[in-house]
Amino acid sequence: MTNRKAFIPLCIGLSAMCIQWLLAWYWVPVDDAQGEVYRIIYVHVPAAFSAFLSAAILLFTSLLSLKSNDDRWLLTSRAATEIGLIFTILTLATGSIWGKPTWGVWWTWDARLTTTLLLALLYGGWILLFRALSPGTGRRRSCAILGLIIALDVPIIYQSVNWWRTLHQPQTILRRGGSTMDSDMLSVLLGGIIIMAMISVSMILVRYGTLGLERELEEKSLGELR
Amino acid sequence: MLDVTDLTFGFGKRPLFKGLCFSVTPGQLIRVDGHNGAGKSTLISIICGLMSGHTGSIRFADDDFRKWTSWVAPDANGLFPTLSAVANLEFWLRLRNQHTSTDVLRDCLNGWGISGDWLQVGLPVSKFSTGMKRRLALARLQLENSKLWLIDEPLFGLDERACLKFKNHVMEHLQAGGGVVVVTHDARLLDGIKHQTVFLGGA
Amino acid sequence: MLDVTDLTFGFGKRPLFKGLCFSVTPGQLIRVDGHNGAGKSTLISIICGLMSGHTGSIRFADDDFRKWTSWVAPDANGLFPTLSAVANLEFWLRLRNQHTSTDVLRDCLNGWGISGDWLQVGLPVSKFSTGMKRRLALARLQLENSKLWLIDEPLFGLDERACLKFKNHVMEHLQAGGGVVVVTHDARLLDGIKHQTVFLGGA
Amino acid sequence: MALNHPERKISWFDTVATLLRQSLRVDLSYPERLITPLFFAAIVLLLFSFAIPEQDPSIQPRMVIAQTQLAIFFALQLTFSRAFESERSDRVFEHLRLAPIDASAFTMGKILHVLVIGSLTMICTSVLSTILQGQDLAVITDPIFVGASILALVGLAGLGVLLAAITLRADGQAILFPLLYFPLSVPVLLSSTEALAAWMERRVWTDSMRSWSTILIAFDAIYLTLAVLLSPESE
Amino acid sequence: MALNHPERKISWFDTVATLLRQSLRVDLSYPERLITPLFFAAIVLLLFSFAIPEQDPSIQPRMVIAQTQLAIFFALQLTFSRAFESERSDRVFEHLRLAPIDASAFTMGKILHVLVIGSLTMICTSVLSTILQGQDLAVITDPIFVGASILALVGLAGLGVLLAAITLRADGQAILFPLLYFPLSVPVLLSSTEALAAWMERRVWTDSMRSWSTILIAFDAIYLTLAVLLSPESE
Ligand code: HEM
Ligand SMILES: Nc1ncnc2c1ncn2[C@@H]1O[C@H](COP(=O)(O)OP(=O)(O)OP(=O)(O)O)[C@@H](O)[C@H]1O
Ligand SMILES: Nc1ncnc2c1ncn2[C@@H]1O[C@H](COP(=O)(O)OP(=O)(O)OP(=O)(O)O)[C@@H](O)[C@H]1O
Ligand SMILES: [Mg+2]
Ligand SMILES: [Mg+2]
Repeated sequence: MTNRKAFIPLCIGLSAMCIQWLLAWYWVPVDDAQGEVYRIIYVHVPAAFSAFLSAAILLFTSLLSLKSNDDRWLLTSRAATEIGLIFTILTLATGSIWGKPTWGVWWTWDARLTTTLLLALLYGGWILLFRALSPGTGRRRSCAILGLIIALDVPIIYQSVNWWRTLHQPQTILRRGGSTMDSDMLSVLLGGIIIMAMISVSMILVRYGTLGLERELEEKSLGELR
Repeated sequence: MLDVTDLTFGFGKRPLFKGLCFSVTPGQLIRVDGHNGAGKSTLISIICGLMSGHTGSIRFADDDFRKWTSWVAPDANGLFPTLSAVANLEFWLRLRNQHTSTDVLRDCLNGWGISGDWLQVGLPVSKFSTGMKRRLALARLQLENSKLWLIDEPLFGLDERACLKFKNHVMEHLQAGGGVVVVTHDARLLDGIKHQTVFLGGA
Repeated sequence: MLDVTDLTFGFGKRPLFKGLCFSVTPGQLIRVDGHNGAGKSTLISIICGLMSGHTGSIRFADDDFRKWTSWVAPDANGLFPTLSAVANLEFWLRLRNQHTSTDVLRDCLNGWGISGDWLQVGLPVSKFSTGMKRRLALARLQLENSKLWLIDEPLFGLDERACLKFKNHVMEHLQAGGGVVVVTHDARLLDGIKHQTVFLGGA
Repeated sequence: MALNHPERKISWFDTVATLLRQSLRVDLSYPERLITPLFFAAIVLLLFSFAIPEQDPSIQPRMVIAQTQLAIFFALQLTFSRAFESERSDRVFEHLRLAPIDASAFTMGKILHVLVIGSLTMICTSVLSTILQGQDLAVITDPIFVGASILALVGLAGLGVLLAAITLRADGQAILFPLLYFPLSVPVLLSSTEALAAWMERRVWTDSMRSWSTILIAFDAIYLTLAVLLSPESE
Repeated sequence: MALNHPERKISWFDTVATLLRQSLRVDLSYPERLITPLFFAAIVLLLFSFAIPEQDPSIQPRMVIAQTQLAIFFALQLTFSRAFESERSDRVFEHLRLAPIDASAFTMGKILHVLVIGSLTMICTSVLSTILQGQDLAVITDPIFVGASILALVGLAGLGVLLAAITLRADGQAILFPLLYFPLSVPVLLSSTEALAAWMERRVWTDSMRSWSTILIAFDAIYLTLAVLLSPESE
């Protein structure tokens, strides 16, 4: 069950990311309002989108594992959740680092920050639930239901910023009537998003492979004892 | 009533049982035997559908097996601890569309030695002794009167008299064409009852 | 070792037992018998001091009876469910100032059929089968090696082999001058062991 | 012996009714269970009054609502996390799964049960809270307040039952339940609070109220539907 | 066979150490148990941020302290209510009562256990709370804050163990516990909050601070002594 193939896009993704970071650091212009610190956006926003992407994958795999009879999709869900948690934490961390100079605080109860924190808590909760249940249909079903709910929570993250008073940047990339960003910045950012998405998907695949391996190893060691 | 074919299950890779085949026909008693930890309780849970992850097939004679199957396990009397014996029985019987009158219930409980105090004071089941709880669970089994019994260590905690009484019930049940799958380490129950044994633990 | 004189106890007004007298001397086994709900487990709890409200006296030979008494009851294996078998045994032995080496523990557990998976993978006790848990509790009883055993339905869930093994341990214990108070409905245990019976339930 | 099993199954509604009756019977056999959430709410309020400093009079009414809502929420959490307590003992839940009843009926019975005891908790806590904070009872009889509270309760109940069922056989259910329950209840709480806040400010039916109530109702629907559709069936 | 029982009893300190080690071992065998109170605290803070309206800047620092304290309190409650979980399963507690150990050693072991996991919870919660409220970490390294927190923790731990031991064998311990715990914890919470508030206002050692801290220490002493004295001995 080794997933060697998934390492190829992962390596490509990682090298592309290096190039993107070089571009982000040396090529794109400085922001007028914020200065150099704004460059963290090239990590922050791609990480945020990857975190969402995991949720989308979670939605998909949850629906499939509700239907299926084996743990394959469940393990994919688990991989997606773990990678999603990593990227959510990365978003939170980069956001906080950015928040300190711009807003003067590490944290504030802004809608999008809050919902991102919630996403992290929910990913964590999903993993805890997975670990607390014993294998079988029950676990498959319970985890799938929770995965569905979590995935439903994500659109709110995206929308709530429009509804709720906020400190956070309004949506600038995806909005009706075109983007408000400088085109160089935008292209590097969009590139970063795509690259990060690729990385996260290949990470999920790799992780899926190791989860399968882990299970096999566990079973082998049990088998040898007899 | 029940056909089990080629059933295999294990935690991890090591199988607890492998390619198990047996079937229960009306009037037949199957004893599941094996040492402690052989997987007997697990087998019963899998048959009931309380656990999954097996390969092989489990087929019941009729569509919704739950309508005509009863289950008892050593740590699963299925009693609401704060309610009285009668309240417990009434609830489970009503769920099976059985409207047994309170008098019948009392008679049955009397037969099981649950009378006097326990009924009149409405003592909550949590204050029953180990054996009384098990007696109550068996009274429920008797009243539910299902075709197929899946019973895991039914004799746990029962005294001599209750054991005999239950044995009689099993025999009546078999005579009336019922089926039984029983796990027990206690040979007393099966003395003089024709049965087939499914042995686990060799796998 | 233990003198019980004129012991009376009841929930509410109806006494479960009245004026009970018996004593345990070295090498003696006392069987407490009676129908379900007669008060056998209650009697054991009262002797241990886990319950109070009795009249009459319970005298132990020596000051702190807990140093040389062990107790087991059907719903009380005293196991920490998330820990492994060895971790459980180690804890209880250390509390009694017994520094048993892990090898000895493993040997003892092997003797009880708890080996392979259960030990090495460190399977938490909560995943043991009913009988394995009870075996572990009895392994502890054996290792604690106390003078007096107060055991309530020790055979619950054990298979034939484990029953025999335990019976041997009881005989060895008696031969070495230990005392036993046992509650059991299972005559297998006492076959061929000289014992006295205290009968409850006539009151 | 009824070997040709005459209809051994009762109708969906009968099942729901039987289960609801049994749950309430268990509650009544152990009334502490109903009283504790209230007690808990009282102490949460007390703590607030100690810990939170004097407020500007202008935000006082909002503060009252906020504290009431928090107290209700904590009390409800206590109520819900216990919703499956009797089913967990002695493996009653497994027996229920092996009884010839529909899983959705079971869930519905449980939701209704939770709604009944939840409303009790909610009403008592609100009254308690307004009294303890020296407010007029009129605050909590405002129809919009009542409406928002009921909608919130329905969403929370659906979620509570869903999660209680999911975590039923998890190790450490007591821990997992609040862990999942709190974050997932945020949309419900947020929308009901915001809808209410919008109302308190202007006392007219504004756009923002409309959108928050839509979200609230949407979440009610989502949680209820998921709870009923994905009831824990036989594996 | 050791019928003439060589010393089958270990010293008081060994007993305490053994019990503490075992409790921590159980915690580690299920580490989620240690993490959840933190999650819980984060969510309590989040709820506060939703429910409680914008504050006047002048009372902002007091509000931060208040919310931190409440979050700690809820998290601790969760920690404590689980402290006796392992003893309740499989009647381990009865086995402990029948082991040749002193009841006071048992209580002390449990208090230490609760203090260890309680301090962990408290430290993490405070850090989390200050960060989440956008405050400087200096707030919580103030020696007076630390002192008041430790004193409060000791009082709460003593009380928690006392009550848990008392209610351990009652049916429905989960419910009885908060029923008694919350009211009885009020003096400790109140005095620590007030002492701290007095400090925050003036930053000098005032009379009111002195009297509140005296009360705090008195309650600590009472609860600790009671816990050790009223240890659940054989009946
Ligand atoms: C811990 C703090 C923060 C968190 C959790 C956070 C979270 C997020 C998330 C989830 C997104 C993606 C959602 C979306 O694009 O609508 C995002 C985008 C963004 N964030 Fe943050 N953020 C934080 C702090 C900041 C700070 C301090 C700034 C700058 C002042 C910032 C600027 C942006 C920008 C410019 C975007 C792209 C928005 C767009 O184009 O849609 N964020 N953030
Ligand atoms: N708290 C209580 N209040 C009233 N009656 C009680 C209480 N606890 C137990 N009883 C009753 O006391 C009697 C004795 O119970 P006990 O558990 O000692 O029986 P036992 O002899 O061990 O029975 P078994 O063989 O079933 O184990 C039972 O009839 C029980 O219903
Ligand atoms: N979740 C689990 N993970 C790994 N092993 C498990 C798990 N649950 C049970 N087991 C193991 O499966 C085996 C079968 O358990 P089961 O309860 O079916 O035994 P049993 O035959 O009923 O024994 P007994 O006679 O003691 O009741 C045991 O060895 C047990 O340790
Ligand atoms: Mg078994
Ligand atoms: Mg008994």
